[in-house]
Amino acid sequence: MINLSRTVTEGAPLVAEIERRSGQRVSACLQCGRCTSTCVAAHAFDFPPHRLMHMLQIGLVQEVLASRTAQLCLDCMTCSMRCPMKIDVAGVIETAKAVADEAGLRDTERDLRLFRREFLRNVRRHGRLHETSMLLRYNFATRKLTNDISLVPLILRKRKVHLFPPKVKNLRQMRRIFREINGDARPAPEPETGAGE
Amino acid sequence: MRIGVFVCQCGTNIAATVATDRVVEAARAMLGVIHAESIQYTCSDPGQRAIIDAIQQKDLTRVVMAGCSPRMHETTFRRAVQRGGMNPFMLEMVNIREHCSWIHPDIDQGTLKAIDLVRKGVARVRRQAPLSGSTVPVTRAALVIGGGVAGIQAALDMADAGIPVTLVEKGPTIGGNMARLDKTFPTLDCSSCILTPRMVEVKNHDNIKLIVNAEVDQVRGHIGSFEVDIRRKATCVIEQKCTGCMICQEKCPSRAPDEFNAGMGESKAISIAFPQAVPLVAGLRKEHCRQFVKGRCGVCQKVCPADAIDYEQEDEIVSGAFGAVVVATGYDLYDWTGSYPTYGMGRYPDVITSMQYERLLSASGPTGGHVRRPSDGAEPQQVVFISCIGSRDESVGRPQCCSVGCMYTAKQAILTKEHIPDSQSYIFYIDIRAAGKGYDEFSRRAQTEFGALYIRGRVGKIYPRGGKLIVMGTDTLAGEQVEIEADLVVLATGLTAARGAGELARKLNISYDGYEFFTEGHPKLKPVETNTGGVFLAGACQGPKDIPATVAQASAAAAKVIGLLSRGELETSPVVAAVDRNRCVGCFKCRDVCPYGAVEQEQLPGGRAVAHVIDSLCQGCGLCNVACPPSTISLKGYTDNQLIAEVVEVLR
Amino acid sequence: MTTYSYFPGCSLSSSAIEYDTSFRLVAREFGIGIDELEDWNCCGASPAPHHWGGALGILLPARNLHIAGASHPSVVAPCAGCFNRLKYAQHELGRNPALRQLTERALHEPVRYDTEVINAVELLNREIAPEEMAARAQGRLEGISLGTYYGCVLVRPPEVVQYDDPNDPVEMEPLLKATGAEIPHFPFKTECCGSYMGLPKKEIVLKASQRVIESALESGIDALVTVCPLCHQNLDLRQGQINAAFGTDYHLPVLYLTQAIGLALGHSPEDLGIDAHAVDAGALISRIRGRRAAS
Amino acid sequence: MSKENVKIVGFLCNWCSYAGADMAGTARIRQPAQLRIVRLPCTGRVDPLLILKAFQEGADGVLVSGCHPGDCHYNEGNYHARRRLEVLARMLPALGIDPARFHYTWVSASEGARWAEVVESFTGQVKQAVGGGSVSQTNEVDKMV
Ligand SMILES: Cc1cc2nc3c(=O)[nH]c(=O)nc-3n(C[C@H](O)[C@H](O)[C@H](O)COP(=O)(O)OP(=O)(O)OC[C@H]3O[C@@H](n4cnc5c(N)ncnc54)[C@H](O)[C@@H]3O)c2cc1C
Ligand SMILES: Cc1cc2nc3c(=O)[nH]c(=O)nc-3n(C[C@H](O)[C@H](O)[C@H](O)COP(=O)(O)OP(=O)(O)OC[C@H]3O[C@@H](n4cnc5c(N)ncnc54)[C@H](O)[C@@H]3O)c2cc1C
Ligand code: SF4
Ligand code: SF4
Ligand code: SF4
Ligand code: SF4
Ligand code: SF4
Ligand code: SF4
Ligand code: SF4
Ligand code: SF4
Repeated sequence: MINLSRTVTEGAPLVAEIERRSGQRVSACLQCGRCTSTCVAAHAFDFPPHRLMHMLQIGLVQEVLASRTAQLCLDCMTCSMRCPMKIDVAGVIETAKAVADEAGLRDTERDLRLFRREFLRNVRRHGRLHETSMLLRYNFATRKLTNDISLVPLILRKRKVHLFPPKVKNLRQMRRIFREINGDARPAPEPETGAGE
Repeated sequence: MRIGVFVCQCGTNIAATVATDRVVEAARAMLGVIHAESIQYTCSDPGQRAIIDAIQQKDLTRVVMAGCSPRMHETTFRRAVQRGGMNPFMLEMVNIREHCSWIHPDIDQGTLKAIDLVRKGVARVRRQAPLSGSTVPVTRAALVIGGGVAGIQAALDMADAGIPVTLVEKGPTIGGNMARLDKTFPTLDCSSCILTPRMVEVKNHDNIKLIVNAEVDQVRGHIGSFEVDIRRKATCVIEQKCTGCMICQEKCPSRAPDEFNAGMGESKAISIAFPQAVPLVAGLRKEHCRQFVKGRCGVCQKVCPADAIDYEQEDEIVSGAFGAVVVATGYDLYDWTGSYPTYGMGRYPDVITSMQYERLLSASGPTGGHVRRPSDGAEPQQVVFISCIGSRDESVGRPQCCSVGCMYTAKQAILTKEHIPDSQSYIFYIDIRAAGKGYDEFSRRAQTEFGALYIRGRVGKIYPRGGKLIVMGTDTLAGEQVEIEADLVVLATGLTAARGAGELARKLNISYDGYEFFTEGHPKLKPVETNTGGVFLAGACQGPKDIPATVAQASAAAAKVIGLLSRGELETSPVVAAVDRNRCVGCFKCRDVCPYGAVEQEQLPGGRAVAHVIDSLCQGCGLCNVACPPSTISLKGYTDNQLIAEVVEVLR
Repeated sequence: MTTYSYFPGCSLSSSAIEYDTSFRLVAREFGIGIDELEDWNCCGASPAPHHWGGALGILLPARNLHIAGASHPSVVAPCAGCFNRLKYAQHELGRNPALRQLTERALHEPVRYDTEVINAVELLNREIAPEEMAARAQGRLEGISLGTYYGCVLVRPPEVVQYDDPNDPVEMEPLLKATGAEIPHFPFKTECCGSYMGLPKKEIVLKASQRVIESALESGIDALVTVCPLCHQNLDLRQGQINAAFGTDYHLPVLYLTQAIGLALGHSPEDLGIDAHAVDAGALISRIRGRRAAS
Repeated sequence: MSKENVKIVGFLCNWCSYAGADMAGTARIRQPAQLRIVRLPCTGRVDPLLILKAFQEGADGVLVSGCHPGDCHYNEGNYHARRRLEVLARMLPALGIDPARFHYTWVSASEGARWAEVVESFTGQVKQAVGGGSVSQTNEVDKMV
């Protein structure tokens, strides 16, 4: 049983944070479920998008941050385009992702985490993505050596790879980009409303 | 000058954020104020009594009442001071509620502002002169615009009370949308069975003049005496001659869309909307007729036994004088095809609107009452209903509830089961809105007795697959995505104001909301009035509503008109412009700007021409006052002196 | 001749090399100047925006914008994903001074971010008049039904990319219609293909892409047309996986827009890299050739 | 820099904007408290001289609001107003009045929320304008009124 008087109060600050950063109001959601109806990934989620919205409404924000949904959402924005309340559902989920990241809450979907890690490592190392080496490293990391291996001969046969990874010349600048962001692992700077040009 | 100031507390509505005692204290120090007090509920009987007592005991000559908006209670207090023996216009209302206590939570700020506003009111009332209006005769005749069930009901009620009524209908027949319905919730009686007798009554009533195929062209005048030009559009059929035999329709070679059947099926270029139409007269649509498009045909003229066809017929203007107008223009269905790409935007023939489905259910419809889906004429087994299309949907800019969709969808699900016993209906809904008497019971019966499956969720997409329509939705209660292989999808399309409602509103000078539904005088207390005296509202033109509510409002509007026209004459507003003849230089700039033609030229005995205001025409806008170079024409109650005094006082 | 900066992105230099080939070929055919960006880097595509609160997803494309700022007034990014990321960076840099500062700390100079960013469809529509296309295509694609598949990132979010109708995009149609091809109504043209989940969460991609293909076939479509290498990968490269997972037997060719146009201009599938696709387009090609031979 | 205790006079037509302000009140939408509203039948009754008078008397800002074009209760009153106020707005700099201190707009009876936004933003604008030190030189105005 959920003790609502507790969850609502305790969840409020984080929900407010998610609302502020995403610019959306979760209370506007009328639970029509249209977001879920349009979502291509919902079958892989633990909570479909409309449930996630409701969980925020009742303060179950920790559960949202730790959810598979917050990790697997593709940010395809189909839901946002169709929401009858014009809520940017994808934006809410994106923000939840970011908040979860900062709180170090994002390791339940291990494969996804490894995929991201390998992808970004690859980009950091070369400045560009070298898909084959990334696939191999990813498979090694996930210990699923055969994952998509069937595609490799296909890719090779179709002359779609460079044997030597392409590289950016100004790699120092690339490193600085990663360092700037990693260095102070703080959240993305917020847009200062009104402070455009 | 003996001014009394009354500061209303409105319970805590004002007192919570305005220190009324401090306002009273400040008022006592204002010039001319000899009495000030604070009252808990001034509009209540004891509250009004207190004002009257003070007037009489202290011999007040002017009153300032600080409380709610004058738009709320100005009339109440004008009457009160009149009962106290004062001229009603020697009252000034100061708005310290809507414009102060309710919007400023800080009591100091609120109190300071309230004092400023009272000072402004006192200064203004000091410069106020007693005003009285003149009287104008009332034309004892009413105009009803729109011949749906609302217009029919209002026309009959007024005609029964002995008032001559003119009913103007845009289409070729009266009956409106109700004439299209099959059966009606919550009792399932047949729509035409209850409506057509009333339509015939209209036709036969001695006090009703019915003009179809007509619209209001121009409106002049004001409450008590409107002059209206009505344009009757040419239909190429002489109404008096046509017997309604329908031979022309049968023989006409030109096909045309069937508007009565909501675009399902076909009609002819010359046709009668449906067999029970009133009046039962054919009409020709030139845009579909060969005679007009290709320049030759003439079949109908040849076959008509009554010699009723006249291709040369022209639009005709019928003018009339009326004391009051009832607007009953109803609604059109929201056009979903422009805004729901995910539902195919009208590309899939088996995704239809609720009104089209009414026609499929109706025995007088294009399929003779057999439910057949449009694509292949097959009888559907799996029928999906989707609520709230073009309603409660900000993404298409329409947040409001259609207020009838839930109910008619329940009805249509019941009728589906009656028509096709082995069918299964699914209703995707967000909430079931069934608030009327017997309504919830009705929609429950759709579930318990007729097996309709209610699925709480909104559909994301509809697309064709192998002769079926795949409806992708969510069952939010199960928390799962769901999919239905449907044979027919019916969209509970919302209601929009009738096409052209905004234009009509501008002609009548009444207001309308962002969706072109007309605005009532007050949402609770003046539900059938408009802001323009003498113009009343009935039915769905004021906002989506069902038949019982429509009929109730129509009778209420009729009662208002009957009350108004029972008076021989009306008192006009005394807030009109007046000219100081001695100072008028005769430039007539005032006449140039007056929107109502209320300024005329007056020849003084010495031969000098000056301006003169016709009180009964002047509406009190004050345009002339600003236009006049020597400020000679002045709007009573809003004189330059008064306005300057207000400005000076609030800036002190 | 207008010249554009060209941002190929990682995909067009590896797995989608045939998009690059065909893009350059079409540009050459119509005299569109293409000037590859000097020392560009990965736009961060899918995972970066979802990392560290999204800042990396701005900084990576920001570097490319910055580089582009030094050359031509417009930069074209044929990959829908890259286009989206560049637009995003532009949008965010424009309204967020703090992000601008962060970027400048990494770049060591004031960032240039106002270069116009356009996608492949936009470029072609701008540079090729439908009449010219029709004249050159001589109806080669007549009788072929093409499914315009836009996916999500090309048109969403609308306030950022500001391109076409996000729910019912149509911009690919004029040129394709001018080739003689038919563009039937395709209900899944903006449904997501499953995006970058191919490796980490394959089931999402297979299901999503299966529905796209199914609906395309239902709509009588002979080949899908896309401008997104990721969509292409999911729909073409993984079509075999889809067939295995769902027991289907789909053989639906998926072409890059520039390949479809190349075919219409009479180029061989080999020149256009169509032979590099997983799904064999042989049948489609012979139909196109058959028509030519017959007439 | 901005000045806090400004004084603003609002001229509102009875039918649309005054009713809109009522609606904002009924909806309890909080608003800055510096505005004092003068009710008129129509913005067409707003004499530009009255506005100058307000500035001369020390108003920091003047706001005029009426029915949307086309919706005037008197059909065309707001068109007359628009013409006159346009001319006035263009004259203000010559009179030494920062045009930011004057604003005219349209708010309908149903736009309570919008009314509150108008008050909020105009109050801010006026605070900014008079806070910036450009306090009016009313001499020119004195000559006119
Ligand atoms: C699918 C559907 C099913 C429904 N089922 C039910 C039901 O079962 N029970 C129930 O209680 N309610 C039902 N309703 C609601 C019902 O239709 C309305 O309550 C009712 O028709 C409103 O009547 P009205 O006279 O106000 O408007 P209308 O019926 O729309 O009549 C308005 C008339 O005014 C005319 N007009 C419009 N503009 C002008 C103009 N400018 N000049 C002159 N004439 C003009 C129109 O031509 C029309 O004849 C249903 C509605 C829908 C959409
Ligand atoms: C908690 C609550 C909150 C509400 N809030 C709202 C709201 O915010 N907005 C809104 O629009 N509506 C609201 N309503 C509904 C609103 O109260 C009713 O619509 C309205 O009061 C109905 O008015 P009435 O005159 O029909 O009946 P009543 O107010 O019940 O008046 C009937 C009168 O008749 C008298 N009476 C009864 N029997 C006899 C008899 N035999 N002989 C003589 N006199 C008799 C009674 O004493 C009474 O004075 C609310 C209702 C409730 C219960
Ligand atoms: S579509 Fe919008 S309103 Fe509906 S459940 Fe999803 S977020 Fe809520
Ligand atoms: S953005 Fe995420 S939640 Fe929304 S439809 Fe796409 S995958 Fe589903
Ligand atoms: S007069 Fe107005 S303010 Fe006073 S009690 Fe009545 S409603 Fe409230
Ligand atoms: S116009 Fe003539 S033919 Fe047609 S219905 Fe009337 S009388 Fe009959
Ligand atoms: S003229 Fe001919 S086409 Fe026209 S309405 Fe008459 S019969 Fe029909
Ligand atoms: S009445 Fe029902 S169908 Fe219509 S908008 Fe309201 S909830 Fe939706
Ligand atoms: S504008 Fe003034 S001076 Fe001129 S005619 Fe009218 S009242 Fe007389
Ligand atoms: S107040 Fe208005 S209606 Fe009356 S005379 Fe002057 S301009 Fe005409």
